[in-house]
Amino acid sequence: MSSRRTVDVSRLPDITLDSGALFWWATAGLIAIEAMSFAIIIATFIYLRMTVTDWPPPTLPPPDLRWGIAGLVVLVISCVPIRMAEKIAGRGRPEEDRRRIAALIRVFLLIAAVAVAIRLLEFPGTHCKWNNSAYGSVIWTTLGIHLLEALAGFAEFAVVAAVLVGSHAEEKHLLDVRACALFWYFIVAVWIPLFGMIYVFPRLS
Amino acid sequence: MKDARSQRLGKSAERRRRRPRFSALLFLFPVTALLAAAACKGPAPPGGAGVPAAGPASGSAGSIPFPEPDESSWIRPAKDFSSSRYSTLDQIKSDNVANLKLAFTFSTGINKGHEAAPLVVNGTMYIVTPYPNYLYALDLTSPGAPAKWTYKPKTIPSAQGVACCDVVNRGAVYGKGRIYYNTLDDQTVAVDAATGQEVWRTRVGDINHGESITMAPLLVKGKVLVGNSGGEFGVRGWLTALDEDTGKVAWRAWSTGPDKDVLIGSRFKPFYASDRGADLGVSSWPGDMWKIGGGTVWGWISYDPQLNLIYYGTSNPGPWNPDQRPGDNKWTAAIFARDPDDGQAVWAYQWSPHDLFDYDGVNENVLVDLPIGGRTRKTLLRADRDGFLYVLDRETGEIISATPFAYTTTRTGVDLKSGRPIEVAEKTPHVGTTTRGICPAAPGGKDWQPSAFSPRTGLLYIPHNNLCQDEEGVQANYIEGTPYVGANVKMYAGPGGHRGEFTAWDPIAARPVWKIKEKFPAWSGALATAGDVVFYGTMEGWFQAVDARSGKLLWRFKCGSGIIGQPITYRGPDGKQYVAILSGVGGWAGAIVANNLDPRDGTAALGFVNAMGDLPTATTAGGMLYVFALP
Amino acid sequence: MKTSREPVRKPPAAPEPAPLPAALPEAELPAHEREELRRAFETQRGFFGSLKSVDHKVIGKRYVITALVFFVLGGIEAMTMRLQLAKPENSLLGPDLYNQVFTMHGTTMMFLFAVPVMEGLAVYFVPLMVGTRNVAFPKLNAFGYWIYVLGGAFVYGGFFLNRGNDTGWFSYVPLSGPQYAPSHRVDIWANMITFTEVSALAVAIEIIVTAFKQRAPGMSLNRIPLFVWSVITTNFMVIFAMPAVMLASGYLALDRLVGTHFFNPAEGGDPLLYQHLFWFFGHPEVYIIFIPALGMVSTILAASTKRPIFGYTALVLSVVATAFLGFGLWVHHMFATGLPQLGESFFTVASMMIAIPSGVQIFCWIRSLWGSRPRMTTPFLFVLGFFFIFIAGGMTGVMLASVPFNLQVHDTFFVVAHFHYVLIGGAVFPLFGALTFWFPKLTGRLLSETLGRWTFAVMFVGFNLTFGPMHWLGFRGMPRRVYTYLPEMGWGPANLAATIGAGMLGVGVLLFLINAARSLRSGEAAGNNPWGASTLEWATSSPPPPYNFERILVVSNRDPLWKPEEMAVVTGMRTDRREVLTTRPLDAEPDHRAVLVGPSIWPLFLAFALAVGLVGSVFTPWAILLSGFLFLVAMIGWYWPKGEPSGHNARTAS
Amino acid sequence: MRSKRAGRQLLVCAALAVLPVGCDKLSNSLHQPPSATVRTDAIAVSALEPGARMPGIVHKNPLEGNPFAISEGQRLYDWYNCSGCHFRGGGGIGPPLMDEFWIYGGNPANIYTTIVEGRPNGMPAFRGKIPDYQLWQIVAYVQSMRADKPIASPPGPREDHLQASEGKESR
Amino acid sequence: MSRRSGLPAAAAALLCAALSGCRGIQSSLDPAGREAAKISGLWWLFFYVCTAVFVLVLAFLFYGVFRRRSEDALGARERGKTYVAIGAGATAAILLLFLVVSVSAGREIAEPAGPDALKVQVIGHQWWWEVRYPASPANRTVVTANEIHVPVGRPVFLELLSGDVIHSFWAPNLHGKKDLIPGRINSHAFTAKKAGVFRGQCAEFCGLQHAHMAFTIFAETPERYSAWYEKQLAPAAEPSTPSQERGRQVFVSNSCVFCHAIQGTPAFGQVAPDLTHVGGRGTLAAGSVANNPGNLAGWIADPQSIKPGNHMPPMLMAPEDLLAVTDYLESLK
Repeated sequence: MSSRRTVDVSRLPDITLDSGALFWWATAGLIAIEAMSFAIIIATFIYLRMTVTDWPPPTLPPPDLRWGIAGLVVLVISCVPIRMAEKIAGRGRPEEDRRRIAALIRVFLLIAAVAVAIRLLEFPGTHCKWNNSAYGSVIWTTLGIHLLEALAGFAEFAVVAAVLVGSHAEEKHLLDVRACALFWYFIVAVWIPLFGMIYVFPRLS
Repeated sequence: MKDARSQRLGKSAERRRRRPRFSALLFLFPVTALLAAAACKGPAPPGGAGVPAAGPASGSAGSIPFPEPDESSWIRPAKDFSSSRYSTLDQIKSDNVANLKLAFTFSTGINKGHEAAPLVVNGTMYIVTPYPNYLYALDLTSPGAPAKWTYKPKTIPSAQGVACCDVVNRGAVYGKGRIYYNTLDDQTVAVDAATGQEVWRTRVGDINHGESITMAPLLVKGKVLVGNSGGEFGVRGWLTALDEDTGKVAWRAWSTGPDKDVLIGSRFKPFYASDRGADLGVSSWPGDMWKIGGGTVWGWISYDPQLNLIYYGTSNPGPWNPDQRPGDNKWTAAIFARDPDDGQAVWAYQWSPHDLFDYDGVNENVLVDLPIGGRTRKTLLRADRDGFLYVLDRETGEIISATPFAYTTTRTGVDLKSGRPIEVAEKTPHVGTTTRGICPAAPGGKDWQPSAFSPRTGLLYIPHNNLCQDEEGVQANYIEGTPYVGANVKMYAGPGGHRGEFTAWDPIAARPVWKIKEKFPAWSGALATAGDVVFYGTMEGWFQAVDARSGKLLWRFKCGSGIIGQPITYRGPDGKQYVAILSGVGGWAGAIVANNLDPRDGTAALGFVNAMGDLPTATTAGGMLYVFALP
Repeated sequence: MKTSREPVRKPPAAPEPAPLPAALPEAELPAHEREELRRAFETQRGFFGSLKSVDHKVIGKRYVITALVFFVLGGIEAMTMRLQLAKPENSLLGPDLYNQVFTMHGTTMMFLFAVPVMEGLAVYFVPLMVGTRNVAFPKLNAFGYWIYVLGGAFVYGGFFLNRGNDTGWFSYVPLSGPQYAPSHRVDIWANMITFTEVSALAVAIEIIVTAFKQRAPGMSLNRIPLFVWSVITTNFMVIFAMPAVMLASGYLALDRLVGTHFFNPAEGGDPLLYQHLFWFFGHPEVYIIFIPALGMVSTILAASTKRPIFGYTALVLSVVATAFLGFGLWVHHMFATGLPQLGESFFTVASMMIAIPSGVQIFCWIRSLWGSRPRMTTPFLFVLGFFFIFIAGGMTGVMLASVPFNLQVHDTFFVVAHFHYVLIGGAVFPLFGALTFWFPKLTGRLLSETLGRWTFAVMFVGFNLTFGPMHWLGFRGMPRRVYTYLPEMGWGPANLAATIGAGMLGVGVLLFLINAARSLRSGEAAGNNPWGASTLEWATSSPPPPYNFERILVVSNRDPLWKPEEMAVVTGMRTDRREVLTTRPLDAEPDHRAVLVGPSIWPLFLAFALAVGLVGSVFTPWAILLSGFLFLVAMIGWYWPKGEPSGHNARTAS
Repeated sequence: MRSKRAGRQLLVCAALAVLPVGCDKLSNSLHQPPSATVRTDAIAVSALEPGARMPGIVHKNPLEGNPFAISEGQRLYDWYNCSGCHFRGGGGIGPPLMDEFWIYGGNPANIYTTIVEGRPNGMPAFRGKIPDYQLWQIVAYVQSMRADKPIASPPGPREDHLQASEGKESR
Repeated sequence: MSRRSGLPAAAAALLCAALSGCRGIQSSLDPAGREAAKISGLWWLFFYVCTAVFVLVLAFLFYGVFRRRSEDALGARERGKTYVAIGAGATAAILLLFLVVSVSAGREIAEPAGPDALKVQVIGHQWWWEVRYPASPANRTVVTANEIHVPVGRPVFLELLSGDVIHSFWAPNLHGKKDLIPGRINSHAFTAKKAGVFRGQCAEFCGLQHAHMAFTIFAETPERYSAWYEKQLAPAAEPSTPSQERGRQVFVSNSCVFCHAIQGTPAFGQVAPDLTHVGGRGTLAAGSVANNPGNLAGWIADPQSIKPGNHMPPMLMAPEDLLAVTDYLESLK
């Protein structure tokens, strides 16, 4: 009777590093919200574009490709150390791996800092300002919001790296690495359509 | 659904709906761009001076029908009735102009824009200054040309408040021993040329209506022809003939209103059907708006003594915002051919019916006889604000050709059958939206700055602009005596990034022969001489001479202030050829300097400030006469 | 069990299914472990301790109470408006104040009452209903509440300083744009939107993860209580709808504060873009409010009839279908803007189609009631009221989907009547039913049935008297949002009736509050399960202990408390730390034992950091920098390792 | 025109009618009541003051900084065609209003006086045509232009006006 | 259960109103136009069908709740499914009916107005309506405010624009509403079927005085309409009495001309209603008060007390000037 009426869970682990983790779900939820936000930004862009004849406005050249492409490439490259760190973290051995992971994250932080710096150059590369026209508004807002996202991802990793270097590193921080990596992939992935929207689309018309 | 919808919608609604279909426009763009590119190609290597093109750049391809033979004087700003600004003096030639030296100077003491041409008669030079419109007489027979006398008219300072674009004056005219000119506060004065005594003075307008006068009068058959300014103030434009001896009004031809006001009678035979009909000056306006409809006459007048016709243009309709004045808005932005004796109109043509962009029709009409189609035709050359160079038959008003000489996106051409411009609907400004990339901008492909024609080269030398603008239509409110515009404008440089050009145009082949790019709008007049040298000034202050055939820069002199005046040449009492120019930046283009405007507001000075933000670093204000001669 | 049709005055003292511990003695812990568990989950004492609370019950209760405070404020605003409109050319409020008041009413009811109260109940009851100890992210939960309170305080602070938004809860541009809405009224409002939406999004993640990952073992997807289903659906809608309004209000704030041109037609923007974004949120918002109420109706019906709701699968599917369709009909708020006809027809179809899932639900409920002889308790009366009002509102809703008809009644009092029928009938009546129903769980005490019945009767009559005549007013040409009208229009009597009705509605709410206050002081003790309901929240004491359940329960059917003999319990959970059992999303098989975070002040600090940015950016863009700095500090504090053991080096449970 | 002049005369007569002091000059020209001899509350147009400085009366704009007044002022600035000469503060026919150089003084009282009385070199006199509260609203707007901020990004309502492309290049 | 209230009560009130013949000049249930009639027909169909459904559903509900016999659990479930399916099917059928009638009505009222339609431009301002009748030649353009005259039987094609914020044009007796959106030009077409005077009102919240932004539509016989149109084309009447003469003088020399226009005088202001024929209008201040000398004088002297927040400033005038101006303006029929 008693055995039928109890379920013993004491043998279950108290952490998981895969998609079963609560934190993974939270990150996924956050990504869903962000994805929706970017979808609406893209919708805004398309809507505004449909209401005018000239895009960009007739006197403006399209945004400079130079820094745009550079930014895109650096962002994609930044995924490499993250992917490596994430793989190592997946082994679930905080003590052995934490320094290696932290080192990889430092490499990433460097690359990401370059990406952010390039983003700052992308703003003047639009040849307009946010208050010139709706075109400028939507381009600057998109660049800006994505920059904020990237800074958030950057800060997350900085905190994680700091924790990993410190003595409190635990298995759950490996989960943080994986969840932060997921978020960063999203940031990079979402930039691809946004890049097309900002840089390629005006050149098509 | 399909059919009905478009029918149901008004014209403008249709435009709105078509907007997303930008593909049509995209098609249009390359076409105009190509055209413009084709027009621009060839001429100017980066150095600024052009190279002669392959075509016939010389020979007597045209002739000035009514030259002014006396080269020791320069009695009206345009030199002759044909408005050629061509002198047969040839001491200064393309091979010796490099030696040109300063002969004497004279300060006017005024810091506003000096647009006037000096006059030279009987060894005396006369200079009209901007407001307060002093008249100086300089004795050319004495060394250094000291002032003989100064005439200071009594004027109302408040008139400065109704001058849209700086308090300029474009010059005087000489006749019968008197100098006639206009003051900003709507007076025409006749001053004894010898003594400087006022002969008569007539008030022809009222500043409280927003009227001012900036134009140079023309003396034709004993009548002083005067027109008003104030197209930006809801003024009703007119041309008035005053008796040269008494200053009494002989006739006044309004530009809008019923035919009896416009002096349209039985002799009126316009070439195009849309210009025929009774009282078009009323019926092409909503309600009473013709009474505040603009059409002022602030530009140049030409005269054909054979046909006994004067030619002059009328300004933009008021307000700029076209939504507020549906209809053709006759007779604004038009040209009239009138009999100077009674003012009766003989023909008229509207360059810009229902003008959309402040394309005043006041530019100079250069009367030239041109061999076209195997016969010599009496033509009228007009480099208009819309950026097109029109060749008109000056007997009938028929358009022979119309070709863009400046970069233009607003019009694709002129329908020679109906005489109406073919406008680009997407560039029409409307209330509540911003229309971008309007080229040429409001000051036009060419504003007032007069061109010169040389019969030796057969070329028309056009100082002009390369400006585009963005415009947002706003509801204009009419309050008597205040501006009436209804547009937020910001101008900027057209393709190439330079704001001015100096073009030598072959009117028969309808193409440019050479072009010189200028950093700032070429806002000064041009002068052509038989020495095959062409003079003009720049807004930085360079007074320069270029080769009439090649456009090669031969000589230049840096004056104290930017030049927006009109150069003249004359044979001095010593028999030498002199060239004179007033420097002193200002005018609409130079208002940022003359009025100390704030470049942070691009809409200032009707949007010109946006394009001229760097002018204050290039020049400063101050009026000064410079006269040059060979050593 | 009573068999007579006579209405029951009180719920039975000893409900039909026996209290759980009696039936399942294994569910109890040894006393010392219980004490350990209590210590692990307890909210710290004192004022500071209460600020640090991460207990979903504490936070849920705070949500509900705060939302009810806003409800009362919004109600006072509503009655002020009704007084102003009671007679033609009344001079109680000037146009400026009236515009602020009606804007505050709409804003309060939509953003500060309806959504938060539903979220609050979800935060309180979802963990209980799925049988877990706390929500998945307790700190995020606390943060969500704080940011909501700060947002509400911000906008009301503005209102009391004459900075209440006066451009309507929809705040259409250009009226709310920089040119026509000077001063910071709209800025405050626009940033308040961000506050509340951040809060709602935080809760959404919270609830979804809790409901998907922390269900009691055995509670597979097809055993989830209907209320939880409706809340899950709602929160998915939140995730997809709220970003639209955040961006709409964000663009508006940018247009106003830094001069962008999203909505300025003069510069290539378009005012209609705002409407599209706003209604892409605004219409789903109605369902976000209304779908949890459907769950409440099902819950109350089941408890009142003592039998499972008919058509569980159909109900779940209709709720999900409603959520999907809810995103496809925002344009029916914009029929008068002159959009292409074909598009309009599409939205007509979508708007009408939404009646089908609603119909299915109503038929399922009627079928559930068919011959069930339910007990006529107050919650059940509210559900009956819901049927009456909501069906009427649904009918007018179907009419509004028709483009031609919509063109006539859009933006008139007919629409005011319609959506109050839908929202008050569809959400507030079930909410009051649910508050009555769950009051014993929240407080341990029962509400007075007598007063409850009076509450219902007064509210029902008052409601219909208020909003019934408004249909007529709409037809007779009375537009919305007018602060007065001419006597010649003949709208006086109907408006007077509506005002009297509004007064009654107010009295009804007052009665409820009196009832609650009385009951808190001297109400009858409720016991674990006063209604004899079947869901897990009734398996624990009223009010529940900080850890909710002594042992996590294992369920094997949809109505576990009605078949306690089939229930099992989980053993092997540690009691010395905040441990919850996570299960797999589909079949709810145990997955791992996650450790939750404990009380923390950082959520409040983070909310404060964000508030500095949102409030300050109204006045200076530099506030964003300051806020960014505080945000960083908060994040570091938030994530700072506490040395709580986890992973392999932690001790395994006995 | 004639009607306008007549109207002005009418206005002047009306103004005289309310100033009895001006009318019976003959009867009482030797003795002036002290209060009527020196006006200290009039707005000084010059910064130069002969003799030692008098403690001046500070004229403040009652509506200074009031956002509603500024936005109303902006509307009136357009409706009454101030923008026709001064544009959005950069000037044109009239002098700029957004810089720190003021020909006739830049404090609110001076601006008020300039609008009411006009200035000789072109500023029309709006005397008797604009009610006082609107004058102060316009002054409030003019004052707000003068903030030492770049015109590109001031907060508040006036940003809604035309923003043209900065680009000089065209395709 | 209370039967005193709810939708049936509202509907009953509606029925009474409709049957008792108390006609509304701003009522969608007293259609005077082709489009409004179609919509009102639609409403009555909706009303009857929905009332039937409502009664039926509630009857089922209450029967189910209150009936004595207890349902046996087995077998009933299957039947229950059938009931629900039937119910859903019936719902879908009714919706389909609604959809068909609604879309077809929508298409009918959206039919193009045709080339012979009378074109009228309506421009919304805070808080009044500018009405223009564009014409060719341009000088046959008529400009008026807050009043629209239309001939009965001829389709009217409206071009709707806004000068500031979003407004909505709504004359319920003739047609539903259509928004006036800055930066867009919307179109709206209706045909008056009956002569009469109808009131309309702004239906989109547009700021402080949204409540006082009404207009009047005069549906007239074609002859009367033409007569009105020709009269509007004429410039303002010349003053015929010394008082009116003085009134005009005061008007043109005061700041009235800053905003208002009177054709035939030097008043060309374009930011406020054209007053050329103001004396012939029924109301003042966009339907706020009746047009009579008392109200007009009050409006000129203190417009803010009649319509607080509107853009007309109070005019400081001597009493006799005020009377003269009133006299003059009232003479502008």
